[in-house]
Amino acid sequence: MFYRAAGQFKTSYRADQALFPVRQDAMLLGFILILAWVVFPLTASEFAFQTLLIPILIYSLAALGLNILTGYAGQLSLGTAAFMGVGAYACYKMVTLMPWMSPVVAILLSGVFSAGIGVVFGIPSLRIKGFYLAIATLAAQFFLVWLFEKWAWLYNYNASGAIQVPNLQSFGVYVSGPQATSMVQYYVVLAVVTLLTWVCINLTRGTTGRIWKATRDMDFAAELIGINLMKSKLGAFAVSSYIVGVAGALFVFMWRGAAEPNLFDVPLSFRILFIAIIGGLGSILGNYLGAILIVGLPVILGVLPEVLGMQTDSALAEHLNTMIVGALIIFFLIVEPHGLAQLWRLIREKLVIWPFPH
Amino acid sequence: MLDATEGHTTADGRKIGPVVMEMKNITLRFGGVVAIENISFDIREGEIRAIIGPNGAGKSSMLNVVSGFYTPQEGEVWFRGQPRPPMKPYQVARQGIARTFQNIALFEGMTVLDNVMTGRLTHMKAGLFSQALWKGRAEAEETANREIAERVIDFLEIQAIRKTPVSRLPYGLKKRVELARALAAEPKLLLLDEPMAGMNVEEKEDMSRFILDVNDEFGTTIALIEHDMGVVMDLSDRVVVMDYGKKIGDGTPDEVRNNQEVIDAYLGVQH
Amino acid sequence: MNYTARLAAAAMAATFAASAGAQELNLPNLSYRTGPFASTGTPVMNGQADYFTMLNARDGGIGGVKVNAYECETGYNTEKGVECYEKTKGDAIVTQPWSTGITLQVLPKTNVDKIPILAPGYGFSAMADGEVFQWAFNMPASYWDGASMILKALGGEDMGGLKGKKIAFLHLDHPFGKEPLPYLEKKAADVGFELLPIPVGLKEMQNQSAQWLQIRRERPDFVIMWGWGAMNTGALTEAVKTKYPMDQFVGIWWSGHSDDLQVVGQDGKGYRAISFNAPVEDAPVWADIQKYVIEPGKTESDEEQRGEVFYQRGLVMSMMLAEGIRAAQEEYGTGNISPEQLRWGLENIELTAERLDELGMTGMVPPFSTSCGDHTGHSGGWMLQWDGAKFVKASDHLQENRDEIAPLEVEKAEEYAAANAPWPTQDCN
Amino acid sequence: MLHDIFIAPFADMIAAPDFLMQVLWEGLVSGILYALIALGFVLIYRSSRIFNFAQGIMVVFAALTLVGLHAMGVPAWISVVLTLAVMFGLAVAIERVVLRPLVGQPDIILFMATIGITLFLIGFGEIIFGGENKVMITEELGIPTGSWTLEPFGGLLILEQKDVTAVAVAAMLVVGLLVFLNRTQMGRAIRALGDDSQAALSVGISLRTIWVLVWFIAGIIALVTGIAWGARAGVSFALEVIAYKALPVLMLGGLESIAGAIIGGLMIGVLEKLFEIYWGQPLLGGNTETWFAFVLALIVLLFRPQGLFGERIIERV
Repeated sequence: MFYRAAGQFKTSYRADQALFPVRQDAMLLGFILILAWVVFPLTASEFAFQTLLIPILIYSLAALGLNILTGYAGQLSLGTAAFMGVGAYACYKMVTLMPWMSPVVAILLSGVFSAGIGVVFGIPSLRIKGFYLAIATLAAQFFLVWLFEKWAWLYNYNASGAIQVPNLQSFGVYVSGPQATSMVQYYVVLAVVTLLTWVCINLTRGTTGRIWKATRDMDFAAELIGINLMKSKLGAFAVSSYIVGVAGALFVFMWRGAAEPNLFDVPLSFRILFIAIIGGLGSILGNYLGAILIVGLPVILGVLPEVLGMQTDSALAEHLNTMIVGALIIFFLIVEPHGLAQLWRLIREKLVIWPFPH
Repeated sequence: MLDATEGHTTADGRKIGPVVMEMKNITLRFGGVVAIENISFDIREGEIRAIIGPNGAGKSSMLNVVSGFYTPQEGEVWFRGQPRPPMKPYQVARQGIARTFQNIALFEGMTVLDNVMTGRLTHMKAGLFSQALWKGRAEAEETANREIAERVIDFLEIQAIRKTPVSRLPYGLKKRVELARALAAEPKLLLLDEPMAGMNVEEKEDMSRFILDVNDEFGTTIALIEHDMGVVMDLSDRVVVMDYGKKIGDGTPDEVRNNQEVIDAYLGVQH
Repeated sequence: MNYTARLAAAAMAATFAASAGAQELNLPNLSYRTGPFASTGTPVMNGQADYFTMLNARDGGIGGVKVNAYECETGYNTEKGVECYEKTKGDAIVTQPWSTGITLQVLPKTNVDKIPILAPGYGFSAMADGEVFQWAFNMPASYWDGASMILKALGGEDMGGLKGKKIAFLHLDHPFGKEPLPYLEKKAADVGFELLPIPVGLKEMQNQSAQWLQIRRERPDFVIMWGWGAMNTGALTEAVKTKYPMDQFVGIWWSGHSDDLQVVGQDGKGYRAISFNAPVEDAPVWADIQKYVIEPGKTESDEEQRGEVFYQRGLVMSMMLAEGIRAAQEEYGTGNISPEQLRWGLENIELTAERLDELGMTGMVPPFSTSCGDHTGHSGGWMLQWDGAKFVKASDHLQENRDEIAPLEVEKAEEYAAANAPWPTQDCN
Repeated sequence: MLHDIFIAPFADMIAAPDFLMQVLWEGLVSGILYALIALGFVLIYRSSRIFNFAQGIMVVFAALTLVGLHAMGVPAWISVVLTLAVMFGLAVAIERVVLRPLVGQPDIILFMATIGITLFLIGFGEIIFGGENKVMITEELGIPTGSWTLEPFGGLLILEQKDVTAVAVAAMLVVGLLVFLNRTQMGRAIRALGDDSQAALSVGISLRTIWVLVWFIAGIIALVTGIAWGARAGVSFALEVIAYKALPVLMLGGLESIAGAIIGGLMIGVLEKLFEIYWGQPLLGGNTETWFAFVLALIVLLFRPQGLFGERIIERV
């Protein structure tokens, strides 16, 4: 009833190509945007900002970047965290070498560096495929983390080997560092995420998106219909790594405040891969759903016993949490291997014909 | 070179032009196995040219050489009067050569419409920035090419399934969608690798009609591989016959039908 | 009432309970009883918890106010640590981050949130400078203190015995392991020994054969280890295998865990570790723990741990916090102190020999005191030695070379403050 | 610079041949363990197309079970038998709960499922066994713990007896496995499955039986690996990361080649140790073992996409 698409006719191809051919989708998105831009920031507690809102957005963005590469262009990568690291270190070097630079500009530029490194490590994709490529991306993962550790210039020869985000202002407001408030940081993250999501939607629904999907679905056929596989794959690596790099810069500058090299190690890569897969490969929406589940669930599981007034041992809760996340991953893969986005698509299909299913 | 520049008109009134593609002494080997041995033939503009032969004769390999998917060890491919330098398959496609595949090679994760739109890729030039913003050239191109794609969809009568994911389609329709994708490219030369493999009689008739219509209405040059002799003889203007990587016959369907070597090959007579 | 409603009611109750919990001293501990470092973390955390349980049972808390010492599990994971910090900071009067990585991350936040960090024996050595690091405390001794004590134990009072020697510094390739490097490098130049830093990657902790091949090739006169968790066992087994003389192998206090040494047993005899606490099996405090905590079954620890270095270290850590609370309560005349007041308390700990005696902890930690400008206290420590079955005190009280560490602390603290400007500081004079 | 890269390392090797032999030996021992883990991967991949990321945690789990049972007072060898029973139970459970419902899903989904298994086993294991480091019951199992000291070229070469035992046991395991795969009907079915599942089914053994069996064999391999590695450095969850080392072995040796896994494992074990000692430590600040194997495999694949032992693939359209 709410999702009736009947009566909404398109009179031009242009209208049919609009972002939301069904009016209700646009309304739903508007509602979510109001929630994200107005309601959440006004009502969220510090705890909610720091453990739910900001990390969910950043993880979604990282997963979006990975999804471009893996979900759209079909190149499995296990090195996401390392490219996040490249973004974070690039951002750190930029703001410390050029303190006049606005941190927001630095964050957006930092993706350029990760894109460059991404293309270099994407070159093997021209020759190897599938799991072999996935393992090859681990070479980037391990090598880059090692480099973050050994190349003291990257962390300004800091004795601890870690980077510490300085207090930086943009338009007279502290945007990064401990002086920045969570609300400001949230808005910066939200703005960047909104912008990049919109860009990704445009890219994936147009020519580039079709080139990537063709490469993913059947690479030789793609080449035989005129797609330059090298450009397609390396382009996907570049765009993906750009987004991942920006996510990495946000991760450290807008959220964590400090970073050690091993922060960008394999577990983070896997975490982002989980989000992308549980959310749904080849879907933009899925990244958000996946991040809400993977980031939000442990927080809720952690708070739940307390809310229920149960006295639990925090270590036991943590072990149970690990077990539950593991079991949930298997559960979701069995129930809906195409992820939460597909689940939503099915629900939506039902809603469109509700209450008159044939 | 015999009538390389002139053309003629067929009995049913179609115009056959000069030679567009010529294979000269092609030899292709995989390791020690010779897939194609010293084969030459030509394709004229506007004609339907068939390549036939028993299994393992090297027909698909020949098509792959034309597409640039395989690079022959010896011989040259001449296209539009010039020898073609070694090219990547996508460069060949951009010269206006489109094809379909023996085992359907559609993009299963995309809708029919998107699959057909991929056929238009060689005609789309918008930059990444314009695409990212969905403004200017990107948006205009999208609409213009959509119209062309829709015309192909109309022509092949697959309007009803345009937003269906390809993976949900039955075999026969998939073959048709694949043809649509190739046609959307508006190719100068269309290569069809067993377009009727695995089809029942009605589907074969439909497909034959489409092939003839394509040739007729757009004047597209077509080279096709087919197993079914009957279909080939009805459709094509000229036929190349291959066996064990060698050319054993070339000519009009009638000439080929009466060629003793061809008959032997098909009946399995020992030489 | 259906289930959802009940759940909501419970949630409400929990929220109120949290805000009404003002009658308790909330002392969260960002613990880790999981992950690769759990082996070394667990006994310390048992000790920490048991001490407060004992105070609650014996004295009804501190200054009449009940202590609510609870744990938030981090698994040594920085991300989880920050989550725990954010979750607990609302009503906490202190934060105990428990990993150098989490400390680094939480350190600047405490300036804004105005909550003292207590990082006993870990974190930044420069946190000793109370003028710069108003909110951070790392008593009773810092890593640089530890390094200094080790060098003195090896090279004599003036470290002269180290001249011309070669010292391998086997460390976790992590902020924790790199901490003492500035000091060691400085001393190498001053004294004239060769320093050979050998990093052990987090992933290589259990497979250190390459590092020990390097040690075999370089033949250092001493090996100093900054290890933690599974790295200690890895190093000790390799040392035994390489037949490296155990009496030339010395670790920091986190590398002196009995369980780690069990793996090599008798072969590890002679191995030493510096420590700011020493095991005293029959300390009077143990009787109280036994009576109020272990017998009623309010603990995860057991009788076996009584003489164990790490468990006792946990007791000492909680005792220091309790002393800070006590000092603040007396100063401000209230039982229910705020984080700011606790900060003052931690700056004014007076742990004299008499006080230790009252606490029943004589010999477990050297006497020390903190001040506005000195957030470490610099208690000094003892060498402990593995006798094949347990650690025993093997030296007199050692004291670091204050005069060479202090300027380094000031220098690094200023560097940190400059890099994190605007950084609020206090004036202690 | 060039001298440091191309001349000095080799000069070092020649100057101290006993040390070089020690380095090679250490590399060989690590290599054997990499090979064992890679072997577990290969078996499972061949029979079910699953890239089993859980092989690493299975090593930890098996070792923990063994040590845990012994700590409960069970005699050592009975603990081994019981651990094998547990690994068999695990294989059955994985087949029932995870694999059967996921049959026919894309590779990446199955791969993710094994990561799910990994997380589950980590949480489960920590609840049951606790996170602290444990001592492998080396002596109780009758594994000698001393060492032999040889003096080649007047130098010193230390061979740990437990390492020698590990090498010997690993070799026996590999031989036994090869005999099983080549000489028994069940084994042939497993091998056939790698090439053609129809052919395997026609032998008359159900796919499910084969899967349980293969995961069980992987469990046995995990136990052997766990004992061997645990004897060197104790048993804890930190062991899990050695599974990563098997991945470049698979790249070099190929996902389906048993011989590839063994030769690749030994090669990587030896080369990464040589590189670390003679180039990594003097020139790059050490710890190159974290990435060397991956970068090596990557470079090899760039020139031979099919790996060292794979056959050249001709693409067909």
